[in-house]
Amino acid sequence: MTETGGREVTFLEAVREAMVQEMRRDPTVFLMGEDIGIYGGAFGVSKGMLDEFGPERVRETPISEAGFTGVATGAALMGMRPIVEIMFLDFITLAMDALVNQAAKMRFMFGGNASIPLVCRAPSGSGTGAAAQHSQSLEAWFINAPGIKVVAPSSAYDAKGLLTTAIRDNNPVLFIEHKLLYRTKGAVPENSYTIPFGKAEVRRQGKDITIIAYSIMAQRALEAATRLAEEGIEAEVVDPRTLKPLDVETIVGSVAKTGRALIVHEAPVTGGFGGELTSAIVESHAFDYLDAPVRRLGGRNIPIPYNRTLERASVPQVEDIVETARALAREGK
Amino acid sequence: MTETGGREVTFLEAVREAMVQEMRRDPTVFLMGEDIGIYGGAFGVSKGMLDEFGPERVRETPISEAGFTGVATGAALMGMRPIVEIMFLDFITLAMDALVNQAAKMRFMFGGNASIPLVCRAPSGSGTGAAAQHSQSLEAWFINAPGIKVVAPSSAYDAKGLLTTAIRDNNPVLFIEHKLLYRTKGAVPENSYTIPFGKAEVRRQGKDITIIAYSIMAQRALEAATRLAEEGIEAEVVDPRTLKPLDVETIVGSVAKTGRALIVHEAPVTGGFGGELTSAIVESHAFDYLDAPVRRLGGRNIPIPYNRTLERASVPQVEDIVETARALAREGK
Amino acid sequence: MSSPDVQELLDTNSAVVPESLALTLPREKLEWMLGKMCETRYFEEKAEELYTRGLVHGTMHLSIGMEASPIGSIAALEPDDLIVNHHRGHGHTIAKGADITTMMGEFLGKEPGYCRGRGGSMHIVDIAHGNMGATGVVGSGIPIAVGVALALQMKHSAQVVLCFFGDGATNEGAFHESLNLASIWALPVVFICDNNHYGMSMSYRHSMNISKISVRAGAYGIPGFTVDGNNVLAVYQTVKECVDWARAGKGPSLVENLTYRWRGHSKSDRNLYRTPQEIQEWMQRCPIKRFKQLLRDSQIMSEQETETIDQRAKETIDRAAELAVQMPEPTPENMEDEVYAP
Amino acid sequence: MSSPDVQELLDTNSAVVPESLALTLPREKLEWMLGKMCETRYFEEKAEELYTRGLVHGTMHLSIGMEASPIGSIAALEPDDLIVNHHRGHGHTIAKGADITTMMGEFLGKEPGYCRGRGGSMHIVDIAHGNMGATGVVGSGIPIAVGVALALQMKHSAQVVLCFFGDGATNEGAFHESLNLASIWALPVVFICDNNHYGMSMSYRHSMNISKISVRAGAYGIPGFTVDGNNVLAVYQTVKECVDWARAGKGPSLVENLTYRWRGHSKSDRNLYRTPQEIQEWMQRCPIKRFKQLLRDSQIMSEQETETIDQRAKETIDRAAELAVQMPEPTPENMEDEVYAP
Ligand SMILES: Cc1ncc(C[n+]2csc(CCOP(=O)(O)OP(=O)(O)O)c2C)c(N)n1
Ligand SMILES: Cc1ncc(C[n+]2csc(CCOP(=O)(O)OP(=O)(O)O)c2C)c(N)n1
Ligand SMILES: [Mg+2]
Ligand SMILES: [Mg+2]
Repeated sequence: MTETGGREVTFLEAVREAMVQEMRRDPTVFLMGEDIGIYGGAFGVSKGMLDEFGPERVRETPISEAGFTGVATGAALMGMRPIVEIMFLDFITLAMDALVNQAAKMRFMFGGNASIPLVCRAPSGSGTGAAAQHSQSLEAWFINAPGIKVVAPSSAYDAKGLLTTAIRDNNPVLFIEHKLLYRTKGAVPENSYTIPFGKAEVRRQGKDITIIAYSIMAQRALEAATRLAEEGIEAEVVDPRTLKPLDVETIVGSVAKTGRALIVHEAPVTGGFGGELTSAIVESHAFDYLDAPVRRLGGRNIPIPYNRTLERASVPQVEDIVETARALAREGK
Repeated sequence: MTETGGREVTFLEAVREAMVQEMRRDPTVFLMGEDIGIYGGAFGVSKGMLDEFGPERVRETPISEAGFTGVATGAALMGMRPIVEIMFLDFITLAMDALVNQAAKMRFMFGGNASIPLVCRAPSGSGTGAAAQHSQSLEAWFINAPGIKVVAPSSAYDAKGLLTTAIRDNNPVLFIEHKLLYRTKGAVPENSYTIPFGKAEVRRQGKDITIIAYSIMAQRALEAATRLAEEGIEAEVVDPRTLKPLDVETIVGSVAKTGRALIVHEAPVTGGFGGELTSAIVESHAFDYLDAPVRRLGGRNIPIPYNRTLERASVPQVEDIVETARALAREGK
Repeated sequence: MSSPDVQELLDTNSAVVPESLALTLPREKLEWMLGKMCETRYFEEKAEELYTRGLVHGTMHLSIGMEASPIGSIAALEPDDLIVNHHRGHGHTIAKGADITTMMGEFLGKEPGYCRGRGGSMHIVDIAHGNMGATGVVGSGIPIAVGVALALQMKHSAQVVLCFFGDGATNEGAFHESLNLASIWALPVVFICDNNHYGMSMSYRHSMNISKISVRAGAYGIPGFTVDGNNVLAVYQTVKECVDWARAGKGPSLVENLTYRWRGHSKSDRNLYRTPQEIQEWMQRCPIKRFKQLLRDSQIMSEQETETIDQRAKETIDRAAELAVQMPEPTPENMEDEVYAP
Repeated sequence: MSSPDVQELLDTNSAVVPESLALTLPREKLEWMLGKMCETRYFEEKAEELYTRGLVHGTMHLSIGMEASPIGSIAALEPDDLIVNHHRGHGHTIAKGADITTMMGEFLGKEPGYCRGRGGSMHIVDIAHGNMGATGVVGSGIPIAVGVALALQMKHSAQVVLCFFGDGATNEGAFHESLNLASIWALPVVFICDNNHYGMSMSYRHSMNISKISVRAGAYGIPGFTVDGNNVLAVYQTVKECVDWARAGKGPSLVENLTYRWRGHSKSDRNLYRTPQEIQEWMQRCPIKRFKQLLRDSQIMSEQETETIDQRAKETIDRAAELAVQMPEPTPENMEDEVYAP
């Protein structure tokens, strides 16, 4: 981990910093999306960028997600490095053809005669009272779509380093930013740095159980681990950081050590990324060390409701992680 | 199983028969899609239906997948029962908002004040030399989208019964038809019948290993089981038929009996439905009976290539299933 | 029916519609229009207040200053006609007959609200009154409205559906595909663009290279109109013509109501993309004030009469808010059972 | 630049362009046009033959009868200009300079083919000659072409991109969103609709409620033209004007080339949606025959000269097919390594 000199910034600022530094460094990098200019984007991520880079490179678009994601694909095909902001991950439903059928497939389908260095940034998740169509966690779709990488950072530090890597990557990358992380702070070096894809981070060491969690759930898992420690349960928290490529080795290594695995994500549990993680564990040598079944704690299988209480009850909270982990840690003992 | 009186029809005819019989029975049922009229649809599924039902109920659309899927949603909201044909499942990328953000969520989001009886039929899969954008198996996306059911029949008999059920269901249903199944024949009663959702079919009994496979892979698994039997390995083949709702009980019961589970699907293995099936098994009591890890055999993590040899090598074939099952059956013995 | 040559309606700041139209309409209709506009205004001011008091979890989209567009449009409907609404849809919901307390309850996420607190401000549905619901995905309501119209046509119904959306929504593919489908099938739908000049922050003058959105009708061979959307009678008259056209089986049409939102797009808006002058100018064109003035000028109502309607609207809203605040919250058990219809 | 009032170009079956245009063009250009049209025709006849012989796995979309549209359009480009192609794109690929053997190899799924056998007929790419590839998803190439144009503009390039698609594609949302984006940014792209009168089986007269697709340009404030797409010089002239317009920084435009495909949509087509007479009538308007006739009538070439070009094209194709059939097949090892760029 790079020296930060005690400097703390928010996740949101870290995302912006990665974009700004890459845009200074490489004239082919530019940002495209709705209301990213003077408005600064729906969440303020690009605030101030218009002033520095002008409307050519902080390019506001009409409300046309399919169109501008396709445009970004075409620009990337020409060697530009567009970053596309989809205002809410939910609206990526409008750009699935552009991302999955075009951007992700072009290299292979064209026999290697193309590369598409495209980053698609999108705020995900619930917790802001925006209801069913503005609160989804759709990462699982892209795991099953070869040709696109998927990144879901949980800290400001990772956000900056992984986004820098994403922008320099020569392939389409979906970069998922949980809305509730935007205001969280963390130590972040001012200088530019990269974090390699496919390297999980063990956020906390433990011997009793492995909790695998990404994006905001990595933070909640850490809080849960602190509480569990008070009860004498030492949880190891592994944050894969990039879901594709996935650092199977670190995950499996941890599970082989603890013998127990709890997977946590916000997306509905059924059909979520948890199944892939379960398979990765079960198909590995860690299977022989399992003292209890691999467990998933995911969002409930419902659209996200508007009411605050219902919304909170729809996705894993710290107390849910504590409870599930506790039960799993005791299972079979 | 209903008496068929020896009558055999193709999968394609079975699909058509279900539509025709439901349209005769219920005037609110109608079919909508591209070139479904005089052309009979890209694969000929609706051949002849225009003559019987006229252009109102066999409603041809311009090339506007997002638009007409949204239109179907609105019509369903009004109590109609539209069947939408997406010419290739790959183009459902254009209708993800309509299906996932609108149709699937309306009932919940509107507090129960709506129901959307909509069937979306789509031909899936590779094997026709149509390359990366006309050969996908995208079912996994919809598993993680609460509010929409997913059906993937493997036989003519199931196709007719499940489609009839789908049309009468009061919710959005994605009905996946593998292109290579269209010409396969099977015993199918002439009269209308339904097959309940959420009931797997044990296609072959066996004691050594459970192979879970759906759509075309259920057929290939059966062929593989025949070959395995020649080697003395008795494979039980379970076809879930509906992926959501999923008959966990039958699957888990079989695995608890055989102690070994092989999951086969055509979609790329990473992020496919196999992970969900693995989790369902591992989270159940069958975990305690597992003599070997749960294995997945899926498509390779690549877009489908054009060349015939490459295409064939991209997704599980009978010999791949035989090989993987054989190895798994021996593992840990 | 052909598009009138409307020249910069807004600069004239006057009704293109002869004031005499007011004289031909039943008094109750005019009272209804004024009442619903006032209710909408007060509803939204109350919504803001509740938001500021921390009683609302989530975002909201206010249409203060835009009331003439939804209310003038819906005034042109018969009671059993339908609407499909969008995210900035309080006025539409009210005009279509919503019970204000139930609506306020939904806004507050309460169990007795229109969506049992599951939907919130962006998704209010009121099937009993012909409000077929709203989507928060810009443009996505348009095909749904076309589907509603298709069902009406297939059922040989005489009903018509109004489909509401903003200027920004007309840049979505859904707009294009939907208008095309409605046109080739001659469906009974009127497309109404509440053109408030901006998407979230992008002026429609930058988001498209045409000065009137109504010209887009030409791409589908349907009539298109641009109307002074702050003149409730002008809106009423044009939409009425289009509704009649649709009811007669002649197919869809597109009406662009030029208007303006006084407030920010939503609560996160710092209004940096427009000038205080511009907002001021538009506040001068307040659709409610203008309508009251017209009613007085044409001596249909006295000031006291308009103010009585206004006051009654305020009381309706105040009472609704009081009741709604006390409504019970929903509880999270068994939500899985609500996802699928039996 | 403004849309000419083209009246049912096709009924006249004559060039709107003065034949004298032919006289002003360099002879090599005319030879090139005729040669490329003949190569396209023979390529597709050969493709059909190979298909019938069972050498092709998969589908194919033939443009026999439509050759003037791609070739006339691409004739208007400078060599380093670009194209984005669609599923019915053999003529475009050939006109943009593809090596026919490599192209035939791809059609046959061979390792030395343009996509190493991974893409096939629908996805031929030839970056070296400025063919940026093709998509098989109808309409999806349009935003990609706009992105290519955006890159050109941002790089201050003088290049222009032609974006090809069919009549059916103009009903997709992608068409709408893309033309709007290209227009507001004044990008150097010319949108060219190969209007062959049908999608797969749906006549464009049923898939939209307008008689000319070029009127859709009006929704984006850009020029639109309808051209006799079986007259290679008419196509050339109009597209040239549009290319110049784009190169001058004036932005996009839309050209609709009215033409017709003689063959079915693809191999599964039984041609039930159109009459044999209609097909016959269009075969009378063969763009190659017409161009040969014009060249002879205006005494630019003798019959022997046009037939020499024709014969040379045939030989090129025959030779290419012979070589391509013998090319090695790809092997399936390590395909995973091809998915991501290093
Ligand atoms: C598909 C989609 N893209 C972006 C958004 C975010 N968003 C919500 S409202 C809005 C502006 C919509 O503009 P307009 O259609 O003019 O309606 P208005 O808000 O002005 O009433 C945007 C960009 C969204 N909800 N859906
Ligand atoms: C999005 C999408 N929908 C449907 C199809 C199937 N399809 C392939 S070509 C075609 C017709 C396209 O018509 P048009 O755009 O006029 O081009 P043409 O084939 O006539 O050249 C259709 C429906 C497709 N490939 N992509
Ligand atoms: Mg607006
Ligand atoms: Mg066509």
